[in-house]
Amino acid sequence: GDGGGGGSGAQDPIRVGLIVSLTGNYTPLGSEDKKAVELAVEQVNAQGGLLGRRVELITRDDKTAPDQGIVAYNQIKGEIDALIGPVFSNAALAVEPLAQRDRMPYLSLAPAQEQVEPIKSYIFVTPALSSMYAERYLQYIQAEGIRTIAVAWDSKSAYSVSGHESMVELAAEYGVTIAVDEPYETTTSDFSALFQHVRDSQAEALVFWGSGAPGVTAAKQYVASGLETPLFLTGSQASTLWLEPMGKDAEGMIVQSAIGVVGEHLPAGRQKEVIEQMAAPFEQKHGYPPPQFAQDGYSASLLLFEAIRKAGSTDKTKIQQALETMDLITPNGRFRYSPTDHSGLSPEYISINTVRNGAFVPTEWAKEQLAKTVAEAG
Amino acid sequence: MLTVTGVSRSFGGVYAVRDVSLSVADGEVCGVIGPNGAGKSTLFNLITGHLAADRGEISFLGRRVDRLAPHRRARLGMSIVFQAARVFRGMTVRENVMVGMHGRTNAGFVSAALRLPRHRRDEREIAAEAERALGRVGLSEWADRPADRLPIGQQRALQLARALCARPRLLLLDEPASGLRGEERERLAALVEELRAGGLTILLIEHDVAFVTRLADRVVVLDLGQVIADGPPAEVRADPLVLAAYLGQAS
Amino acid sequence: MSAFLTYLLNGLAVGCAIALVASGLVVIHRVTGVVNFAQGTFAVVAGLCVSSLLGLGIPHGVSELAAVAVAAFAGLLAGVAAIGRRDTTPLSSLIVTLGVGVLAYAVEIVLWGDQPRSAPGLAGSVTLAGARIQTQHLLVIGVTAATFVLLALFFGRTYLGKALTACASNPYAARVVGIDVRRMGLLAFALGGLLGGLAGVLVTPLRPISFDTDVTLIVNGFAAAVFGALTRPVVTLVGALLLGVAETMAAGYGYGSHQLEVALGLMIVVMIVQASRRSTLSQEVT
Amino acid sequence: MGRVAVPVVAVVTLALPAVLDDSALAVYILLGLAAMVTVGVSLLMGYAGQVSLGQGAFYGIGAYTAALLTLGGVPPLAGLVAAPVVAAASALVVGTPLLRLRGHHLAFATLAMQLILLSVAGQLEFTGGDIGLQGIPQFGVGSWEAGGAAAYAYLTWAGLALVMLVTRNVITSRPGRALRALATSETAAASSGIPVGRYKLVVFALSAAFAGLAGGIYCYYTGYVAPGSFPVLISIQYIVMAVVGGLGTIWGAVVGATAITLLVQGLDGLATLPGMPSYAPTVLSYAVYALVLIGMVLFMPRGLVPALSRRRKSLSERV
Amino acid sequence: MIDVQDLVVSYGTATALEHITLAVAEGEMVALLGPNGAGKSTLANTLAGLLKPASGTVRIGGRPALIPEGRQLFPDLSVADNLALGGWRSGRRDPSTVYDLLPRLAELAGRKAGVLSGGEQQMVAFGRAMMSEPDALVVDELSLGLAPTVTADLAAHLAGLNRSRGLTVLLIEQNARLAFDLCDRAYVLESGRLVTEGPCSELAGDPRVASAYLGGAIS
Ligand SMILES: Nc1ncnc2c1ncn2[C@@H]1O[C@H](COP(=O)(O)OP(=O)(O)OP(=O)(O)O)[C@@H](O)[C@H]1O
Ligand SMILES: Nc1ncnc2c1ncn2[C@@H]1O[C@H](COP(=O)(O)OP(=O)(O)OP(=O)(O)O)[C@@H](O)[C@H]1O
Ligand SMILES: [Mg+2]
Ligand SMILES: [Mg+2]
Repeated sequence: GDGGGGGSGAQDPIRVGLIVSLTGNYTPLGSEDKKAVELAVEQVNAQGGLLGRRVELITRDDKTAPDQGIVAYNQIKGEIDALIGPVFSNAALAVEPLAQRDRMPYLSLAPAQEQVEPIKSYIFVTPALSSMYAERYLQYIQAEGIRTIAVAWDSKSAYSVSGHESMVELAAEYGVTIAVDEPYETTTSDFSALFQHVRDSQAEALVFWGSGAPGVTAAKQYVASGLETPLFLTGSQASTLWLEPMGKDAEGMIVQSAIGVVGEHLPAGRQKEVIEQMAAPFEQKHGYPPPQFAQDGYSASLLLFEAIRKAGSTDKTKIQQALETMDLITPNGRFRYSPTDHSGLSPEYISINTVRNGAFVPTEWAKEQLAKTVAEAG
Repeated sequence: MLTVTGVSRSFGGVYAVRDVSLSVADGEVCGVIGPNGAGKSTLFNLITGHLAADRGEISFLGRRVDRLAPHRRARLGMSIVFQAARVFRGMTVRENVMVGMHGRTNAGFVSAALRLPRHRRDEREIAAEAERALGRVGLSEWADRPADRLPIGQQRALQLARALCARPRLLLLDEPASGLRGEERERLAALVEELRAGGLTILLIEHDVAFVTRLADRVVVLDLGQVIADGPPAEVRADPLVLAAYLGQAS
Repeated sequence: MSAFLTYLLNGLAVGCAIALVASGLVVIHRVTGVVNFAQGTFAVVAGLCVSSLLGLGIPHGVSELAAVAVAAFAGLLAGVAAIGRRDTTPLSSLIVTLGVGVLAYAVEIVLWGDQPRSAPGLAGSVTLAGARIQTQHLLVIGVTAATFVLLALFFGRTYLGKALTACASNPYAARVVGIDVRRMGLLAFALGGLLGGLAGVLVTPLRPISFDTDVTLIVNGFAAAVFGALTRPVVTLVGALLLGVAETMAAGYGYGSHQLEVALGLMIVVMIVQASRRSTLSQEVT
Repeated sequence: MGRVAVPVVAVVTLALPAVLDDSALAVYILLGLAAMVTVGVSLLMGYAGQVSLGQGAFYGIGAYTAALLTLGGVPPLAGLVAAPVVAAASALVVGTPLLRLRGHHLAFATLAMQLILLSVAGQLEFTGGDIGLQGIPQFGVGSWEAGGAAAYAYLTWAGLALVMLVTRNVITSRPGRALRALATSETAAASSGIPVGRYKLVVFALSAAFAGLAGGIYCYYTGYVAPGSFPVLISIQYIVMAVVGGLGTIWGAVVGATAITLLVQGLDGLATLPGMPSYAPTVLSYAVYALVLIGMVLFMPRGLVPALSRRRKSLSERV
Repeated sequence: MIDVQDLVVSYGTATALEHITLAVAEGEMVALLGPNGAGKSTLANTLAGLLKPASGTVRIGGRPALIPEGRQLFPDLSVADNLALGGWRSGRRDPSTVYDLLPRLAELAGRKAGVLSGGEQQMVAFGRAMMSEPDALVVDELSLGLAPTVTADLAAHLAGLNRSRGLTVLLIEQNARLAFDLCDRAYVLESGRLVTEGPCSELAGDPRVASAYLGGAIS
């Protein structure tokens, strides 16, 4: 607004929109995001707000449905200065063109590749994209000396479809052969066929792409099947959502995660501080450590606040410009957005963990790598 | 008008109708009687196409019809009044009767949706015909009531009106008088006589032997799915086979 | 060959789990004429209960029984809502059961949170003629077989079973002979809850359960139950096994991403073939 | 509805887009679209007695048709016209085998059909897979382009008016009586000369066309179409709307869609107000919704419209 | 045995029965006549406890049973099961005496009731009512769809039970002659009101009653 309202404007709060799934299938994800964003807002207000103004959150439920995401966006777009967006990829993708059209700075909580391919100037992504998880695993697999793998992927989940695609694309680069390449469906309740195929193959590891129920179902049945090929799970399993129902069965499995999940295993430094800054109060408030989704929400908040600070105003174009030159360490790692990179993260911020005593512990390889990454970032 | 030749139908190995042949002449009223479960209603369903025959031929107006779907046979001029009342729930008596005209009109979805002149013409014709049919069976006063709440007697009258609305060449009545009291029964009998006088061919199932005797030119007796007698009412009533199988001493 | 046997055995186990969910649908529909969309909910409630109870250190057996009892009670409550009032048509009752399912979401989230839960079951797997199958799967198959034998005997042979069937077959006539249709309906809902609970308790160790798992459970269960015309336990079992085996075979022979299409498509085809062999007239008898 | 009510409703409908703000308009549009599909559901279920748990599929087919054509360079108006046509044509194709089934079998088969279609749409290249189609151009005719939400509101409600008019014309005529007849007894209907199979197919296609039209408008309004936009739950929601409003009345579909949409949106707004506890969405969106739904169905088993009009009648009788 | 005082029954706003008072003594056989739509079935349903009176009282001593209008069987159950369920109140499960009376049903025992012919269904409905060993029987149409011989047999059976066990019967019957032959007394119902009552012999002589219920088609 270049108009007259300057006088009272200083008193007005900064309004941040948050659209996440609070009902429907993605409730467990969306509700964690909401808690984290609320925590970030609380913290920033406790420090006197932004630009001397209080930050106010306007939350809407997308009900895990794209059209409801649109309804929610249309309801709040007139009031808000920036948007932190849906965790459900389809809802995020539905809102995205509208946000771009309205020149609304928009930080998405969904990992879908399509949001940044091609790049839209106002759309930024916070979680690591599945291609990064794929690449990181290939690095690890190469380091472990594994040459043949099996890959299973949920043909109905955008996250796992694109993760699988990247893996197929990059495998040769890392000298890896994919011996079993097997799609399944989100509703699949029995994986004996998959395990049978792996058993009959040369694969030295099984990489399992999927989120939600199949992640648990498959891992549990894997244990019961007595298959000896190690099971590699991706970032979607790096939370209590997966750990809790798995219980003891999870011990020893390999699971990827964002760096924030293994904060306590990092060497002291800026990255560890940022993680602690969220993890401690979160755990105190809710009684459990922040899961991956909470990290995403918190990271998005930090990025947005920093952009507003740098822009020195709530002018949307200025926020967008500030985001495009962003370099900030968040619980998800160091974001370096640029006009050609709206995802900002790199695979180096992904950890490869084993489950030990019901917690994610970075493998030796990962510990080494992460220490290097963190040191480079300063 | 109607020729049935060697028609059979069994249910799970039990014959309901077995090798039945009969023919009905134009303008004739043919009674069909027989014990319970003799296959009378099944025979009607075979003629109208609601059941498929296992064997045999059915011709109507000189045309083989036994492969035709029921609605096609209806359009050729067969109307049936079922034994069990089958009224259309949620519709008024008048609307029920109007449905009877379906086969004789053509305005379809498009002309209805766009209210084309053809639709209006058809609607007018249907309404008039329904009104006439209602009057004939004495249901005019009931016309705007919901059909499913009618007492049994009126439901039977309604079915008859619906059948008449189609201006059939052949009318099949399955126990039309059941549930009717003296006066109403009398009205029905008069109506059937009037229809016969108008040249309509009628097949009539009825357990009230007096009723059949009065109305029918000819009576066919079924037992265990087979024709055991066929002839003028008086003759059939005296047939010892019929007496044994159906009428007993009582009559 | 052993791969084939593996798929077959596991398919049967998957089918059995589906059959258990479907059995509750059948029982309730057979007695009340209501399609109970809250059937998956009973399984979820039992699953969540059993995970909590085991978590509290209550021994196996007791925990499972208690969870099934809770589900039966939930069934009774759903029944009170769905058929408690006179003049509720089966369609209205169906909508009420949808409502009950949604209401249960709120209750479950308040009590258990929105995160999926699991429970330990029988560990390990067994090799039969070269085919591997989880021990828990064997348990599912065993319980399902017993349940269906009992159900078939109950409805087919016992007087009470026939009286229950009579209620939906012709509620008016049931009242004519003196059967308390409402009470029978509530009994059916409780029994449906119990069967749903049984499914939940058996399935929870195999796959995580969260408040909204009921949707997946009910879709498969509904498919199998409809296959059995929502009234015939044995045909339902056949339908469920067909569904389960079709799914694992599809996955086993390279159609993993088309499991759903293959299984549902097969069900539709079989139903259409069945339907074309029935005449309209006999379906409409008054 | 009486002679007074219709003009009043018409005036209010026309006036609303002009006075509502964007956020209310979004609800107003989605409500109109839902009503459009629900009228079809009501026609199919309330009049012809055929249950479809897959109406969302035709909504989706309409949306994809319009989206694909427009993205392919066809003018939006042609896309919008094609949406109901293609939806109806698909209904004819799917309906030919499926409509041999009755009652619950048909309900299941239509539900399965939707699941299968969604799954296929999620895997095909040209439909954009699970991600769907994005950047669909705005609706427009010639050089005019629908800029704001108000234009879509008018488009939606004009479509709804058309759908209601067609439905009314159909049900109060010869084919309409035939449909209502075959709903109770196919045997008796056939014996009155009604080609039962063909009529079921036509009404199935007609209701699919309504859903397809709504889908077409939806795709231009949101600019985005994906399998996730048409979950099976949406089909069940249409049935709920039809039943809550009152099956077998055209107005029931509209009133039911309105009641459910407003209830859902109202509770959502309430649950996400700042200061609400974190369990508010669950409790308000699930519990209150469920209780209101159960209450409405139990105490007005024949639906809102019949219940209200009966009350009005008994009031006027007393006067 | 059956005692109805000032009974009013309505469907929604429409009143079907207005201030009916009637009584059937134990061991009596009484006919209920009236044109179509008079309210006979409504009265029968109310006596069986299936409709709630708007006002007035209905008292029945002993176990009542109803043969309802339109047969109302359990179409999906077998004939044998239909009969067995008739014994829900009495606890009787063995239908063999019904088979003795209606041998046709023994042949059909395994058949689903829904596929039977009309007359066969009527036999099942009769048999089912017998299974409850009633003290008072309300029959809403006895002869509906039955062949003459069967009707005669059933009428004789009712008379027999009446004589041997003192069975009380309220008979609604299209064939007024049959009703008059079987019953001692009759009530005449028209448009929801009782218009006449009296011994059958007297009513048969009443020219109005005779023309309405006895005359006509039956030559
Ligand atoms: N769909 C069916 N399945 C099995 N049996 C059937 C079916 N329809 C009829 N039947 C049997 O076929 C026989 C003939 O039945 P139908 O209805 O034709 O008799 P009917 O002569 O009309 O008897 P009524 O005078 O009692 O009406 C009966 O024994 C009946 O039980
Ligand atoms: N369910 C109902 N709802 C509304 N009105 C009804 C209902 N059932 C019957 N009626 C009305 O009540 C009146 C009495 O009907 P009832 O069936 O008792 O007559 P009835 O004497 O048995 O006739 P019939 O000799 O034809 O069997 C009729 O006017 C009828 O329309
Ligand atoms: Mg018959
Ligand atoms: Mg009656």
